[in-house]
Amino acid sequence: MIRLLAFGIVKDFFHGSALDIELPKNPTVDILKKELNSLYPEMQKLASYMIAVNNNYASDGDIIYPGDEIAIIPPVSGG
Amino acid sequence: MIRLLAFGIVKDFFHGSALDIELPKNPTVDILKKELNSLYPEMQKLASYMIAVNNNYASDGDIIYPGDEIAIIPPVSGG
Amino acid sequence: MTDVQLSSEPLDISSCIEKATDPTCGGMNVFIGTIRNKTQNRKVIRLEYESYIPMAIKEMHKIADDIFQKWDVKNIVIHHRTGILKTGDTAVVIVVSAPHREAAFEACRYAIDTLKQTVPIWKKEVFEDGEVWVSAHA
Amino acid sequence: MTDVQLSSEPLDISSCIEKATDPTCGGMNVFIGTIRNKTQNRKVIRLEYESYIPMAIKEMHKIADDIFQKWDVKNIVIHHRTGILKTGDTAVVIVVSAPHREAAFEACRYAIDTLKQTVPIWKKEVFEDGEVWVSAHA
Repeated sequence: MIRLLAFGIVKDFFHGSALDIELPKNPTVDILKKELNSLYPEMQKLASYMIAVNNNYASDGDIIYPGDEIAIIPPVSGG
Repeated sequence: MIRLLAFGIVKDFFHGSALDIELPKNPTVDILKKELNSLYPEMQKLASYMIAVNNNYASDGDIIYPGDEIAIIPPVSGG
Repeated sequence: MTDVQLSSEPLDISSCIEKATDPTCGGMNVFIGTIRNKTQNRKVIRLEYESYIPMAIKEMHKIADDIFQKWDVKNIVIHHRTGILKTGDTAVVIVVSAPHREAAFEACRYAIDTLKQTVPIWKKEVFEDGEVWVSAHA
Repeated sequence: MTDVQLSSEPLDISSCIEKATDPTCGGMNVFIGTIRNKTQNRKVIRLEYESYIPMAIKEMHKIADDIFQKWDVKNIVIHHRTGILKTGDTAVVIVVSAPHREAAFEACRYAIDTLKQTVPIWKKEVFEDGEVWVSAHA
């Protein structure tokens, strides 16, 4: 079970600010994204989105370990 | 007789903030500059200098008429 | 010196400027981002800013660190507002002071351009007839 | 809106910013030029600024008029100090507000770069061991 933090429009997709999903043990970011896109097809309509692991932008090949803080980062719009 | 207003380092050359000089009737700016360079050779050691006529930068060919306000503008250094 | 803040209170521009004031610096550049009354001709009622705070702070520090690598800059202040903002409210203040003005201008421009690309802050524009998460969709 | 001033009193940065604040403007860029404590490693005791006032005002207005021609900018404030200034004193404040930030940055940079080339203001740097009219000689 992995807890995903949601922000911005992703909170609307998740109907909340966090979501727990089941994934294989120590998945890559890429595996998480595929699962997410399949559970929430709206994700694919975003201009883009990133996964943050422990407050850093992660690459597709990065592995997610138990205890990591995972956040879904839709296109940012600060300023 | 033409009154020249002096600013910055030119006040040091003129030993004052204004100078009256004799010039032919309705001289060009170029004639004024030549006379100035000859009376005050220090002028030629400046990085450059401009003549302002009635608060506008003048070109060498511009004619100076009686009553015009003439100023000597050494390199500016505002800011 | 780096000073980075996210704040739900109104930003204090004068205090940001004061923090970056430095007798070794001849030039200071300030960017102030303000809520406009219109976006693409639709009247904005309010904006709602939210942030992933720990990561946003980290990304703002990264911007400052990058600037110190790239330019001869002495002080960087980045304050960003969160919560509900209205027309005329200040969303972001960035101040960069440097010995020479060129670096201050370039670094300040880099800071706001990069902030808008990397810092996890999101705004929702609320209009009379609807609302939209800015930039979410292509 | 254009507001151009030469002043022998200390400049008020907050008031300059306030004058350029405008609900149609999303971006404001501010340049603040301050007296540094050193020039080429010589300690500056004070600076003396003088100006050919009517022409300086005219040239500052020309800068503003040029900016309005070149960029989509709404408000320009240029305040320049005259008289005796010490380390840390503000010599010039330029504020440009625009619907979009790119124009504000570019116009503000243009304003200070052009001011330093065209506006008849002169400064004399006074050191412990002498004084010099800045930029007078090549």
